[in-house]
Amino acid sequence: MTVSGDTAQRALATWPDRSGPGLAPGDAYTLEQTWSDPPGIIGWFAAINHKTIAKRFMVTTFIFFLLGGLLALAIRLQLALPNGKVLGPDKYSQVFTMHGSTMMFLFAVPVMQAVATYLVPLMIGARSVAFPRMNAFAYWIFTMGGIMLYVAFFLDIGPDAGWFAYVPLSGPQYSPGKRVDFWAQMITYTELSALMEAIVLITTILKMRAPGMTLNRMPLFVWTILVTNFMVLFAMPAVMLASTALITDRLVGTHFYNPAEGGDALLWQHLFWFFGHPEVYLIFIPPLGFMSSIIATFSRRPVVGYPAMVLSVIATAFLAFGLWVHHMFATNLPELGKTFFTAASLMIAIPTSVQIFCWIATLWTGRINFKTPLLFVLAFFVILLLGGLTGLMLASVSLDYQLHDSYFVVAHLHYVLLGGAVFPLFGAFYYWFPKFTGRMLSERLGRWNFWLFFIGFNVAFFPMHVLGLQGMPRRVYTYPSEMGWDKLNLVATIGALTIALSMLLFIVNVLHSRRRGEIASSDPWGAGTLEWGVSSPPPMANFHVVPVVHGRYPLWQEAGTPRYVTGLANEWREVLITSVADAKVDHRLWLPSSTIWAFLSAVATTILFVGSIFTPWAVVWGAVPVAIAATLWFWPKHDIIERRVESELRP
Amino acid sequence: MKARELMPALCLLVLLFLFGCEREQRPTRAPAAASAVADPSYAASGKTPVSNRYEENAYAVSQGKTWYRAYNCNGCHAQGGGDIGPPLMDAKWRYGSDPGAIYASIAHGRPNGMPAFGEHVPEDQIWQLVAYVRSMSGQLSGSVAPNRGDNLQAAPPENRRKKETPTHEATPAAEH
Amino acid sequence: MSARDEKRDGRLLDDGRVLDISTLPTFAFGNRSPMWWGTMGLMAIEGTVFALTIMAYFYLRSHATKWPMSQFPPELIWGNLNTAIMLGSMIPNHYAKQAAERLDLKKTQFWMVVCMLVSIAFLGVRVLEFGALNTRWDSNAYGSVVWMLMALHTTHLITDAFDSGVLTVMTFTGLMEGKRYVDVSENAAYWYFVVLSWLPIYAVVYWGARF
Amino acid sequence: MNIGMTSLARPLQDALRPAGIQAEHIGGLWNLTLGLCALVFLLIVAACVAALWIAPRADAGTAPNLDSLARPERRIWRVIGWSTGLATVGLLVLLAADVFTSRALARMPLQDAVNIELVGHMWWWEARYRDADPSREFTTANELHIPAGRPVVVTLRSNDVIHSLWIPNLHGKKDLIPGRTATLRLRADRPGTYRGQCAEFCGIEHAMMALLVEAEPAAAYEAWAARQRRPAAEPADALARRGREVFLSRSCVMCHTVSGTSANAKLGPDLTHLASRRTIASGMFPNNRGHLVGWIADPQSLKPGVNMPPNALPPDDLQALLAYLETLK
Repeated sequence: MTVSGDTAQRALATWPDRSGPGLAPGDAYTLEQTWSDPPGIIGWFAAINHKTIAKRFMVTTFIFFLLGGLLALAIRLQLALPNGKVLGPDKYSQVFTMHGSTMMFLFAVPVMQAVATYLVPLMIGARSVAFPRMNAFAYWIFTMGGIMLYVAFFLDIGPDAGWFAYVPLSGPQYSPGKRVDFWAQMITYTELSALMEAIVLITTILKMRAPGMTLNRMPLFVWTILVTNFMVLFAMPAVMLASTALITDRLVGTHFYNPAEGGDALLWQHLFWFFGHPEVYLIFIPPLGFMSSIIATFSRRPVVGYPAMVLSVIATAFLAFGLWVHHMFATNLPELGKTFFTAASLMIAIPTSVQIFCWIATLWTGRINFKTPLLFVLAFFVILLLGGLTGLMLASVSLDYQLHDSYFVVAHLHYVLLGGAVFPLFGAFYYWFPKFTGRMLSERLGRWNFWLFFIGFNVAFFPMHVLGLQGMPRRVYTYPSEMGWDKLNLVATIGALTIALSMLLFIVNVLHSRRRGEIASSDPWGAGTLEWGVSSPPPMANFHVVPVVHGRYPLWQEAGTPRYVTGLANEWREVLITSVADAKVDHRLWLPSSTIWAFLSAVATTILFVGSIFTPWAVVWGAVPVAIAATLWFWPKHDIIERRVESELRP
Repeated sequence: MKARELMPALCLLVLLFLFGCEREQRPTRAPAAASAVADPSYAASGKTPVSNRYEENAYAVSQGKTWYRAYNCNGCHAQGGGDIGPPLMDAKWRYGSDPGAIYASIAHGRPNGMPAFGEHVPEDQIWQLVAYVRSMSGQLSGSVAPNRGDNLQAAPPENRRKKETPTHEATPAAEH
Repeated sequence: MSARDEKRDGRLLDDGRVLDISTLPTFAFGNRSPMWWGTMGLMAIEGTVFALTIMAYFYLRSHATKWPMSQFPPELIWGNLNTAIMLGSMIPNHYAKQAAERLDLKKTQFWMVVCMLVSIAFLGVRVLEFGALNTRWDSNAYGSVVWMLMALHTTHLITDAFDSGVLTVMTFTGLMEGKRYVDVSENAAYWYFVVLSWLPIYAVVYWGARF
Repeated sequence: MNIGMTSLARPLQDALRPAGIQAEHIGGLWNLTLGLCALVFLLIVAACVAALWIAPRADAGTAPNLDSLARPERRIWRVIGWSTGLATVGLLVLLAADVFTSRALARMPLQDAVNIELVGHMWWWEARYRDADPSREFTTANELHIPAGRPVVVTLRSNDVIHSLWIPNLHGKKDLIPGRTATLRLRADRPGTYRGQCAEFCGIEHAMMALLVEAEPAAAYEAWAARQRRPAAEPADALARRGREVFLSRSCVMCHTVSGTSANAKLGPDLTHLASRRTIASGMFPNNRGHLVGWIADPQSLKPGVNMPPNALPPDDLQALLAYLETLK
C-alpha cells in the first residue's frame, strides 16, 4: 500500500491547522513515504504500521464475532423447539464450545487490544506503538490460531468440552482424539498474542506519550487500556499454565489432573478461573474507556470526576483477582472461604457504581448531542446494569447453589458481556469509524441497527433468566416438551434472529458507508482528544508535527506554549520517548521498519504449535525454524546500521 | 486489498474441510459393517487380514478400552500383561495379530479358557475391542490409541507404547 | 529550577512556541528505554508463571498423603552445582552490562563470550539435573509438577542463552550501534531474572521435597 | 420415535416453588435480593432517563462546557458520594443476608437422617441407600424415594467426570467430582415428585441425565425400601422364565445387575427392580412397554452416544425379555 495522493493531501490539513504551521509539502511527503507499508503481496505481509495491523486485527476479530454469532444461531435453532433435531448432541457440543471459545478468546479480549493499538498512539500523540514488529507478530499469531481452530472445527475436530474445558471431561480419558488438543493449543496462540500486545501497549502508553501528557492528563480510554493490559500480564499466565498442563496430561501422560496419581480436578478450576474471572474485566474495562470518550463528546463536557474514574478502574482491576472462587461455589470447598469470595464479588460493584454515577452526572449536567454512538452507550445503563445486578445474585453462595450452571447464568453472562462490552464497542465503531475510514456511517441505518439489536437482545436473553429459575441447566442440547420450557425458548430464538438481522444491517452500513458514506472532517463530533486533531483517516505517520499537551482535552482547551515539537527525522521512523509520569522529553528512538520476518516467525511458530499437537518432539524440531526466523527478524542491515551510527547522539 | 484475491482459494479450502476427518468422528451407531465378519477357522486359512475401520477412530478405540474394563478382560489378561490368559502387550500372538484373527478369538473363543463372547457382546463392540487390543501392543497410530486414563498407572499409556512386531507363535499341537 | 540542558530538555525556538528535540540523544539505558519496559513486562509474565507453578506444587502437596510421592527426593549434587554456576554467571553478566552501558565494545565482547561459556556449562549440568530428579513426569502428580518447573526454567535458560549467543555474534560482525548496547544491557537484566527466578524454583524442587 | 414423558404428570423442576426447607431458605434470599436489585435498577434507569430529559440538546458544533476543569464540582461529587454510600449499604445488606442464609442451610437438623450415596456415571445416577446394618442396604438407579419431612444426607461421588446434582425444588446444586466426596443435605417437606438434572456439562448426553425424587409419607417410603431390599422375584410364568434366559444369554448380562441371578455387572444401572421405576434412560422416558422396546432395540436413536448397544432380538425373544423385565417389581 503506497500513500495515495488523497491521503497525502489530507495529511497536510492536520493537527497544525489548530496549533501551528505544518510541515513543508516535500517533508510531509517524505514522512508519509517513511511510515507507509511496502507495496505488493509481500509488502502486504510485511506491513507493520500500527494502523494497518490494527485495522486487520479489528476486521479479523469481527469475522470471528460473526462466526461465533452464526454458531449461536445454530444453538438457538436447535433449542427453539423441544426435542430439536437441527444438530445432533455431538455437533451441539462442538458448536457451543466453539461459540464460547470464539467469543471469549477470538473476539472479546483481542478486539479490545485491536482497537487500542489503533487508537492509543493517536490519543497520546505518538507516531507508532512501541514495538511495531512484535505488534504485527502478535496479530499474525492470533489470526493463525483462530484459523487453526476453525479448520479443526470444519474437519470435525472441533473442541467439545465447553469453553472452560473442565477436566476430567477434557482430559485424556474422556476426550479421546485431538479435539481438545486443538482447543488447548488455540489458548496458547491467543494468550501469546494477548501477552505480546500487552507489552506493546503498556510500553507505548508509559514511554511514548506526547510531551506534557502527564499521567494525570491521559484520556480515560488510555487509562483503561493501561490497567487492562497490566491485568493481562498477571491473568493470562494462569490459563497458559493450565492449558499446558492439560496438553502434557493428554500428550505425554503427566498427572496434574489425575486424582488416582495425586492430581486434582479442582486444580484446573482454580487456575482457569484465576484467569477466567479477570478475563471478564479484560473485556469489560476497555469499554469503560469507550463510554468515557463517547459520553464526554456527546454531552459536550469533560467527564465528571476524572480521579474517581481512574481510581475506580484501578480498584476494579485489583478486586478482579479476588473473585475467582465464585465460579466454584457448587464444589466442596470450605464455606468460610466462600464467604470471603462473596464479599469480594459484591464489593467489586462499588467502583463500577461510582463510574455509572459519574457518567449519569456528566449527562445530567451536559448538553446532549443525540447520535448513534451515544445510543449504544446508553444501552449500557440498562443491559450492563441488569447483568451487574444478576451478578450480585450469583455472588451469593446460597443463591448460586440454585442459579449456577443454569440458564440464569447464560442470561447473566450475556447481559454483562454484551451490555458491558459489545454495545459500547458498537458505539465505539460508530464513533471512530470516521477516523478509521474518513467517512461517516449512516445515522439512519445506525438507529435501526441499534433498536433491532437492543430489542432483539432483550427478547433473546431476558427469558433465559426465567428458564434458569425454572430449572433449565445450561449446555443441554435438547429438553423434553413436558418441562414447560418451550415457549420461552422459542421467544429467545426469535430474539436471536432479530440480533442477526441487526448485525446484517450493521454490515450493510459499514460496506455502504466505506465507499459512499458522507466524507468525515478531522473532527466530525467536535471531540476533545488528540486523535481528532489529525485528518480522517490519519496520515501514515499519525502526527506530522508532534503536539505538546497542556490539558486533558487538548482540542477543547486553550493551547499553551510550547505548542509543538520539531526535530524528529522525516527520513526514518523516529519517535519521541518521554518520561513515565510527567511525559518530559527524554530521547529519540529509531524504530525498525517493515519486515516480512514477523509474519514468517508466526508461520514458524504455527508449525511448532500444530506439530506439537501430534508429537511432543515438534517442540524440539519446530524450535529450529522459529529460532532462525526470530534471528533474521532481529538481524540488522549494514547500511541501516551505518546511517544509525551516523545520526547517533549518545546519552 | 489482496485479501479479496485470496477469497476463492479460502472458499475452496473450506469446502475441502467439510468432508471431515474420520479419525475424530463419534459414530453413535454402527457403521454399515466395521469389517467383514471373520470365521473361526480364519487364522488357519491364511487369507489376507481383515481390516478394521475402527483402528482409524480414536473414539471407537477408547470405547473399546471401556468395554475391555467393563467386561473384565483384566480378570485373565491383567492390564495386558497376562495372567491366566496370555499377555496382550507383547509381540507374541498365538492366533495371529490381524484384526480378523482377534475378532475370531473374542467372538468364538479359543481353546484353554478363552470364552466365546459372540452371544454376549454385539459385533460392533467386538470390533472396538479388537482395535483396542491391538493398540495395547502399539499397533495403532499414536494419535488414535488411548492416552493415559484417570487411574493408577500400571503401564505406559497405549499411545506411547513401542510398536511390537507381531510374531506368530505356533500353537502347541496338544491344545487342539 | 536548574538551567535548561539542551541534551536533556531540548531547545525552545520561536519565542517558546516550538520545542526542538534534535539535541536529544538517540538511545538511553535503564528505565528510560522502552526496551527496559518490554523486558520488565516479560519478567512479570514469566515470574507469574513460575509463581503459579510453585503454587500448584504446594497445592498438590497439600492434597498428598506422602511427599514426594516417589520414593526419593531429587539428588542435591547437580542442583547445588548448577545453582553455584548460575550465581557465578552473574559476575560476567554484571561486567557485560557495565561494559555495554559504557559503550565499550572490546569489554562487551569479552564478557559476553564469558557469559556464553558459562551458559554452556549450566545447560550441560541441567541435563544431569534432569537425570537426578528421581522421578519422571509420568510417574505421578509430584513428578509432573517437578518436571514442569524444571522444564519451564530450562526453556528460559535455552532462550536466554540463544539470545545472548546471537547478540555476542553481532558484537563481532561490526553491527554495533547505540541501540545494540541497550539490547546487551537489557539482555543482562533478563539474565539476572533467569538466575534469580531459579532460586525459588531450586528451593522448591530440591528442598520442598525434603521438608 | 416420539421423545417425551407423555405419561408422567409434569414433574416439578422449579427453583421458585420450594418444597423443602433448604430450597425455602434460598427462596427467601432470592425474594429479598430480587426486590433490592429491582429497586436499584429502577432508580438508576430513572436517573439516567431524567438526565437525558433535563439536559438541553446540542450538536457537534456546540462549544464544550469546560467549567469543571476550572473549579471542582463539589455538589455533584457530594451526590455521587452519597449514592455510592447507599450502594455500599445495599451490598452489605446482601452480604449479611447471604451469610445468614448460609448458616441456616448448614444448620438443618440431621437426626434420623436417611443416608444415600449417589454416584454419577456418564449419563445416569447410581444410588446406594446406606444403613448401619449392611443387610438393609440396597442399590437402585435414577429414582430416589425419600420420606417427606425426614432429613436426607446425600453423599456425592463420581465414577468418571464432574457431574452436578440439582433438584431445584429441594435444594441448590452440588458437584460430583472424581477423587472427592461432597454431601448435600436436604429435606422434602411436601410429598410429591421432583425432578432433578445434571447441571455440569458431562459429555454429549449431559442433557439426558435426569432423576426423579419421590418424596412420600414415611410408611410408603418404608414399604418401598423393603421391596427394594428383596432380590428379584422368581418369574412366575414360562414366558418370563424364557425372558430371563434371554437376559442372561445376550448382551444385557454384560452390563447390568439383577440381584438373585448371575447378572452382576456394574457398567449400567441395576435392574433388580426396574419395573418399579417410573422412567428409563435416566429419567428421560416413561417406563412402559413401547419405550422399553424402543430403548432395547435402538437406544442410540433415543440417546445418541449412550453406552447401551442396540439389540436386534428375534420378536419372540424380545417379548419374553419384556415379560421378564416387567416382573422386576
